[in-house]
Amino acid sequence: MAAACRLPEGGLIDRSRTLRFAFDGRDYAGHPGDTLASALLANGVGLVGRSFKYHRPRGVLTAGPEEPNALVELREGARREPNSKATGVELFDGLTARSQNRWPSLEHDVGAVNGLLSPLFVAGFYYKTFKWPSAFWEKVYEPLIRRAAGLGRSSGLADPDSYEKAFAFCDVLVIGSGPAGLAGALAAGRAGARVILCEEDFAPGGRLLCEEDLEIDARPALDWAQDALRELAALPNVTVMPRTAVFGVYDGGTYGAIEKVGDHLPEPLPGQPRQRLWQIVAGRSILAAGAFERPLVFSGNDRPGVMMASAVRSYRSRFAVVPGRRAAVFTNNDDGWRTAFALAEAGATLEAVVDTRPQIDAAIRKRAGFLGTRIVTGGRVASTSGGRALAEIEVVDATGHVRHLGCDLLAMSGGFNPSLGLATHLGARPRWSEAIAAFRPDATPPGMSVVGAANGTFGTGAGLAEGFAAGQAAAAAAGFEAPVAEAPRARDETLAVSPVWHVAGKGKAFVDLQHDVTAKDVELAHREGFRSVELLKRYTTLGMATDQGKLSNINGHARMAELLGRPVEEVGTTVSRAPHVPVAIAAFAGHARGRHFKPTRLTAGHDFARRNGASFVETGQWLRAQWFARPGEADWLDSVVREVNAVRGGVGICDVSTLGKIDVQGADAGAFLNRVYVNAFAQLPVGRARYGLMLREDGFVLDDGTVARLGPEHFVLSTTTANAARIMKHLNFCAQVLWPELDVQLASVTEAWAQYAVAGPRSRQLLQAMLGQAFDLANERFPFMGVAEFEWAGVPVRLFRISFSGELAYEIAVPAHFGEALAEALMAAGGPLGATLYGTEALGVMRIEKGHVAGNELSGTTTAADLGLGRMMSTKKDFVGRALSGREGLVDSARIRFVGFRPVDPSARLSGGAHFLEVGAEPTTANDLGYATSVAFSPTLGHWIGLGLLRNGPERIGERLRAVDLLRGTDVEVEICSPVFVDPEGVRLRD
Amino acid sequence: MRYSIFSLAANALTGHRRWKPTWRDAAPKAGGYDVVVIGGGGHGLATAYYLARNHGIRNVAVIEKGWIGSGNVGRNTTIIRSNYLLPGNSSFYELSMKLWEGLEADLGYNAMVSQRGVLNLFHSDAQRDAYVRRGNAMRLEGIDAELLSREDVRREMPFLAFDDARFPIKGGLRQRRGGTARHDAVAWGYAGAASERGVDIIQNCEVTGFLTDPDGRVTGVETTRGAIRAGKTAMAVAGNSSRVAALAGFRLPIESHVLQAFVSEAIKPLIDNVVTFGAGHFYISQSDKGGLVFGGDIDGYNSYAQRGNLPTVEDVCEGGMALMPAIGRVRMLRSWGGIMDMSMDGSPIIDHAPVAGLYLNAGWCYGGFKATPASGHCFAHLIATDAPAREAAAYRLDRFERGYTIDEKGQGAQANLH
Amino acid sequence: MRIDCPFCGPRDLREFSFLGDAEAAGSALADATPAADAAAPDEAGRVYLRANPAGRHRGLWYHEAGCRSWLAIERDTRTHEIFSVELARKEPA
Amino acid sequence: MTDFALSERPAFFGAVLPTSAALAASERTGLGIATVTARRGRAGELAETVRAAFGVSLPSGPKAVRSGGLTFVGTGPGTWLAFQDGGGWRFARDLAERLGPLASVCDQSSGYGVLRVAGPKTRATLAKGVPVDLHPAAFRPGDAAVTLASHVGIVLWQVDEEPTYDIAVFRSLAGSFADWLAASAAEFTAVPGH
Ligand SMILES: Cc1cc2nc3c(=O)[nH]c(=O)nc-3n(C[C@H](O)[C@H](O)[C@H](O)COP(=O)(O)OP(=O)(O)OC[C@H]3O[C@@H](n4cnc5c(N)ncnc54)[C@H](O)[C@@H]3O)c2cc1C
Ligand SMILES: NC(=O)c1ccc[n+]([C@@H]2O[C@H](COP(=O)([O-])OP(=O)(O)OC[C@H]3O[C@@H](n4cnc5c(N)ncnc54)[C@H](O)[C@@H]3O)[C@@H](O)[C@H]2O)c1
Ligand SMILES: Cc1cc2nc3c(=O)[nH]c(=O)nc-3n(C[C@H](O)[C@H](O)[C@H](O)COP(=O)(O)O)c2cc1C
Ligand SMILES: [Zn+2]
Repeated sequence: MAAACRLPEGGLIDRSRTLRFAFDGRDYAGHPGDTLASALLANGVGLVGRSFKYHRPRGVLTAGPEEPNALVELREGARREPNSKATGVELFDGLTARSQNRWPSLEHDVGAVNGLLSPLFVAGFYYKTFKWPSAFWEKVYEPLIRRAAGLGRSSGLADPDSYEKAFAFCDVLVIGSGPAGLAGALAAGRAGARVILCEEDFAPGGRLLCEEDLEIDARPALDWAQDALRELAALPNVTVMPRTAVFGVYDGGTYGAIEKVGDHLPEPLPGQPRQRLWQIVAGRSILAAGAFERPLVFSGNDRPGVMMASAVRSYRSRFAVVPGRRAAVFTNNDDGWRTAFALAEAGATLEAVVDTRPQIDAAIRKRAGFLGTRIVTGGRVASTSGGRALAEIEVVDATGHVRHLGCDLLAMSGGFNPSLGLATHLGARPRWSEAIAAFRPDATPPGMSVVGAANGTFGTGAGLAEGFAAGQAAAAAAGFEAPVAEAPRARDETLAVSPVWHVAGKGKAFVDLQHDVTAKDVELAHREGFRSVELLKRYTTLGMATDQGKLSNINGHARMAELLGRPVEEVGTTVSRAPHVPVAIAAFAGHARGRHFKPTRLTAGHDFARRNGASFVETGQWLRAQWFARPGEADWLDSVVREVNAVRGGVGICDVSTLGKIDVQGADAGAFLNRVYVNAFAQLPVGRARYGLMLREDGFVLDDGTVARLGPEHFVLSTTTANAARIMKHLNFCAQVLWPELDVQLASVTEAWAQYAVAGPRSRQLLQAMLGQAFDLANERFPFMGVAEFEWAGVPVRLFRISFSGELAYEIAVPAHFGEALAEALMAAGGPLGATLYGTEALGVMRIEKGHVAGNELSGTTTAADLGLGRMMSTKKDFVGRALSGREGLVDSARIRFVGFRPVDPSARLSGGAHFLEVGAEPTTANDLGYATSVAFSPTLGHWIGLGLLRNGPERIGERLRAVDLLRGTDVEVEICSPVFVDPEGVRLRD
Repeated sequence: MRYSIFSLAANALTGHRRWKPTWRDAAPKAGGYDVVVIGGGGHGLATAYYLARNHGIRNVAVIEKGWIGSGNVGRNTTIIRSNYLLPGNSSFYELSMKLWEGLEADLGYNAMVSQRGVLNLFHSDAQRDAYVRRGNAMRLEGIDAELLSREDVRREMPFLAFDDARFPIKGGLRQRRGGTARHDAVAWGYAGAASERGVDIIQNCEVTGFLTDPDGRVTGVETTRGAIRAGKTAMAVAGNSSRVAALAGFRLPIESHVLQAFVSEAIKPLIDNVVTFGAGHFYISQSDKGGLVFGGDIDGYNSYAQRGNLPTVEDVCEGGMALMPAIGRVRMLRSWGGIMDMSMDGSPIIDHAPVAGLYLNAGWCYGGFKATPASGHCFAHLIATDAPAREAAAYRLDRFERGYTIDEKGQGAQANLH
Repeated sequence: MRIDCPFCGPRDLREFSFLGDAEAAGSALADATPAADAAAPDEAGRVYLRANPAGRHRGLWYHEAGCRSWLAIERDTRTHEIFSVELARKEPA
Repeated sequence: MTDFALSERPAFFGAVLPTSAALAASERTGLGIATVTARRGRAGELAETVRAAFGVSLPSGPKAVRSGGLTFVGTGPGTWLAFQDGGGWRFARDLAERLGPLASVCDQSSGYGVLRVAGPKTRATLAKGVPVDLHPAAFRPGDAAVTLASHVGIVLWQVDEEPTYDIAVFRSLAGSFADWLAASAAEFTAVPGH
């Protein structure tokens, strides 16, 4: 049935090229310029989908993004896109599509049995039943409901295409390129303003592409549109963006838009994203998004073959398709008649024009007289019949006389709803207009004007004038004086709509076609008290389908108003929300997915570590070397044990560059540090470092680190890796907001320095060998907590004698560009000493052996006293957090406090996150004494050790408790001990 | 109760013309009430229900400024769970879980409680330790918790990003009894059951002030529909807590923040549990209708507008694509926002207000939907007996001043970090 | 949202982070040696009881991905309209 | 004294940078970079001294001013990033000496990698992650911004009308920035005909 419904000529399609496509496994042909819907209709395919609940057969209803019925699974494999609107899919060669929500086939869908059960499946039926037996809900009923619902299938595979984001700025954003939008863009563009014109469709022009009877400035409207587009293209200050839908309005003149860059191609071109998410910042905007035609609610209004009247014109004029041979029109306004005339001109047999209005305009009547068709005024279409395709309509005239007319196309028009969703995204509510029987925008987002059909101005001439004026005003607001010029002229079509919210008749009259919400469901909701339109929506799902009620809402809301006996104005309409058109989730992510989800920070020695066999671990955004596996090592624990032993017995080297480093200078730098740390720094001698602890304002520990004094007015402090940005922010707050009177300057120098820990009894030997005469490391010259700056090997060096491992240790820093070379130099100097690289895992083991607190203990809920650091809190000065650290709850003796523990059976393994219980106590919350924060196998001691927070912890040292991990099923008897397992006197690090 | 498959079938035969309103739409009674509950959200309605059911207090009104369920109960991502860490929380949320488990039978209304399991993923060893600690705390409280390995997770959800991930999945903590419930139906079910027991549900009635006696004791409310006297007045207004408290002349340790949520177009079943990403702000489940319901972090600035901005939308979807690249071509259908009562320690308050005669239920952050039954239960207990329910005993207002904050996340006194 | 940073000019929301009410965020650090036990009585109130009005509100923001200035921004919490943006740093005379 | 010098490895070493006619990026190596922050109450004297010593007026806003091989970029109130061609790490030390008690100076010669980016598609590429209006009507040579590129913090300033931009990126993030830049430019560099 090739091109069954395609007219022999006309339309905005390129007949010189043929595009092949497949629907439900059958091959068809279409042309460039077609949508999937127009190509299907051209091929005489009327049945394209099944509805959500009753699985009713459905065809193409509209020609635009409001389509509720013709939803397909587009493409195959990982590129499958469920719920694609055939009316919005631009045809390409090789396109494949499949109908959805049916089984086993579109023609024979078992789910249609739901339609038979529909007396039970009314709105909200599931709330009233399926309660018994209770286990049945999850096991039986819910899975059934879920499978029956749901429309199309996602591929379940990772999306193979790429996506981008982009930012754009303009003086004037014009949304929509119909006559009103084009006029707005021309006026603003000619004045010199920076204009962006976004058009959702692949072809700009709006309704002008679809109406053959329009003239603008005394020319065919399409010619005018093409000239306008040419002029806009030539203006350097104007950007026309086709295939770009504005989907959201956000604060401060920010708009979201989605550009379909490669969707009209079988696959995006190399380097091209599939879609691009635009954030557009506009001084002003002009909403010229047109209007959506409203269905009439009558029995059988969902049957394939029933279409929106203006869509029938679109197919005819733009796509040269007349989707029926014997047609009828059902309308309550003048616009429906334009479809009648267009159908007649296209050669279709017009069986009847049924107008609900008793009276129609004389000019129309006169012109209709020439059609020679049946004209029924004050009448209605009471029902349709015909199974999977329209065959007959039942027409009732003003006298109640019933007639059955055979036809395969019924064009219906219930009036027009301005597409004003975007005007309400910031909370403005639309206002009901009796004149057009629809909501019009009232207040709008700051800077937005609404023009043309979107503003309820349905006449082309008036829309052009509105658009033009808005364009000039918007340009003027941006400081561009528009040249004096007249708006383009056109005549205004009439509408004269007389609303009908529900046409009496037997059988299902659909309000929301996709969700199968019927007029009866609205009545039921009313009866059961779901009377606010928002409750109506939630109870019946009216307007919650993929079209978001663009066609259905007003019909449902107005019907509710009728039932309530109140004006529509009072009853109102539901809130519309972004995205105005559905947007692929991947588009919002853009580049930031997979490996690129978050940036990766690499230290200067990253490649060096990799070359040396490092495995890496994520620490915030950093990658850190976790351990360095060597051939023959069975698992990571082998490597870590070797690394720890190497440090404790010789010397190890570890990249510690990721710790935050903040440079603090100024006459008041010392005073400043005194206020942000619990302990004192003002008197710290130059050339010395000190461990410091910061509290939050609420008295809990914020972070720890070392502070080194490099000069009288110069300190550098370190933060934990994870907290670096937070501490910088906190210190900036202190400096700028709390104490602006202090002379203190802060700079993050984390990135500037590569820093390596050199730890172990041979660390001094190694460094001395490497540094030679550049620096003397003798203990008395450079003692524990010493700090020095000097130059060596052509670079400045910062040397700190600090130790996390508890061994004699140093940290050496050079400008990061030299970091890799430093690592190599360290290894070279350390070679003869057996120097070993170690990673964060060994570092962690050694800090546990040494009882140093780290991230697991600095959990944001511990106080200095909890961690055994209470004595650091100075009583000689005030500091951030001091006041609230004294609250009852923070000094309560029942708090859990820092201890060490070890298994009584040395072969037993400990488990992080285990809780402490008394021996013999029931595992209950009441008996919970605390938990293990950090555990490790200690190569130094030859058994597992742990750190924990325990109620009355320090007082329990020597007691035996159990560390119970109910998740892993372990229960280990442990002895509570000091958290310092190795060298508690601290002899090693001072040697 | 009155709803069953039989009543449904019988009504089907008569064209569903005999159904009565699910709840009575009442007007304020001139004589006033024993208890006026401000806020027709889940918590307010549940409170009224349990006042009537558990304490025999039936002369109760619930006052709602819009339509019932128009607040957060009608806009949350429906997750219910009791996988809390701290003792003050876990007993309370577990009470809630138990009430959920019996809710349908209790109310005679199918709120579609679906215990499909909640899975929290972790991505580092430290996170695993933290989840093990939490799971053990749950088990000590008698709450179910399981530790899943990376391979366990892969077996169940092969479409998560296991390869080329920025933060590889290392495993997860699962609560099988957690899941979802049909949010709106929770409000309707409580409303219906409360109304049936005599509670007046008054919609389109906004509290604009408080009536007080000369001692300053609250004796009722001033509303857009006139003054309403009350023996006791209780507020359960979630995101509007600070505003209503201001009417009574006090401040709360609460900031209002907008949280956005998202739903995709309906698709056939893909995700059969609730999953949260441990290395980004993203959580997701699939509604019975087929929509992927997901969310992430709050926008981060205080707000009373029920909408947010693009950066957060992007952040959430980035999390989604990092975890679940299979949803890339599924389209976001709708986004919305709710105003949350973010407390300064992330935990709620159920206590006497600083003003006599007024009772306070607030500070639910983004986690109060799951609390609905227990919140109503415990708040009703407090109102009826003037003593805190055992499970909610930690939710005192003076804990901030006294230093007994219940800070699950360890973020301290900054509302938008909880 | 767009925030007109006094230093950087109008910038996107994504560059900023919010701290809280501007009045409440201060620090009552004692200049002299504090009595070790005396928690300032209103300190908990200052830290926890933040102004949270529906309407005009002055909040503290940080231009984190920009000039790193702390800003005091007056904004309507119902509409997100911004009335003023200034550096939070007050240079003492 | 040791007689060898450590070898230097710049931030973008090994990164794959776009080098097409549409957009080309290359690293400016060997720069001396320093943060300069005015001491409290000394901003005026600082500006005087800088003018006298280097012949430039310190910008008070987000601008880049240049004199010979030296560029000062305003990055915040009272704060600048200074760049000196070929200055290396010694630049900050010398600058600190010149400015004495008027400013706090920190060496950042290794803290950033600086790319020079130019070509007709530069603006279109940067727009894919930089939320600042770079249109010639809004951003001109000498204008600067501390901002983002996707999720990476950058300091960006326009060098000439071509347009050429210099972009400073924290060293550890150079690889991620290069990934983003390459991905964003791919449309212009990978598609034949562009
Ligand atoms: C997007 C989002 C996702 C969430 N996801 C989850 C989740 O997955 N799981 C979870 O457990 N929680 C979640 N939450 C939180 C949860 O929804 C809330 O904590 C909970 O619903 C709050 O209690 P409520 O139901 O009583 O509140 P609401 O429903 O907000 O009830 C308060 C009511 O008070 C009314 N009111 C306010 N002021 C007045 C006045 N002056 N006079 C009269 N009436 C007034 C309001 O109109 C409102 O109806 C989420 C919240 C949001 C916004
Ligand atoms: N006689 C009537 O009653 C009647 C009724 C309705 C419309 N019309 C006719 O329709 C025309 C209306 O002109 P108009 O310019 O107001 O509208 P239009 O329908 O001609 O153009 C609107 C354009 O906006 C685009 N658009 C919509 N939403 C968008 C979004 N979010 N992002 C990007 N693009 C978007 C559409 O794709 C369309 O091209 C007139 O010719 C008018 O006569 C007549
Ligand atoms: C769990 C859940 C599922 C939802 N599913 C849908 C849906 O399928 N379709 C829809 O249009 N909206 C859906 N919504 C969103 C509502 O339409 C609505 O946006 C939300 O309740 C907030 O109300 P508001 O947008 O009117 O302010 C859902 C909301 C929730 C909480
Ligand atoms: Zn700034």
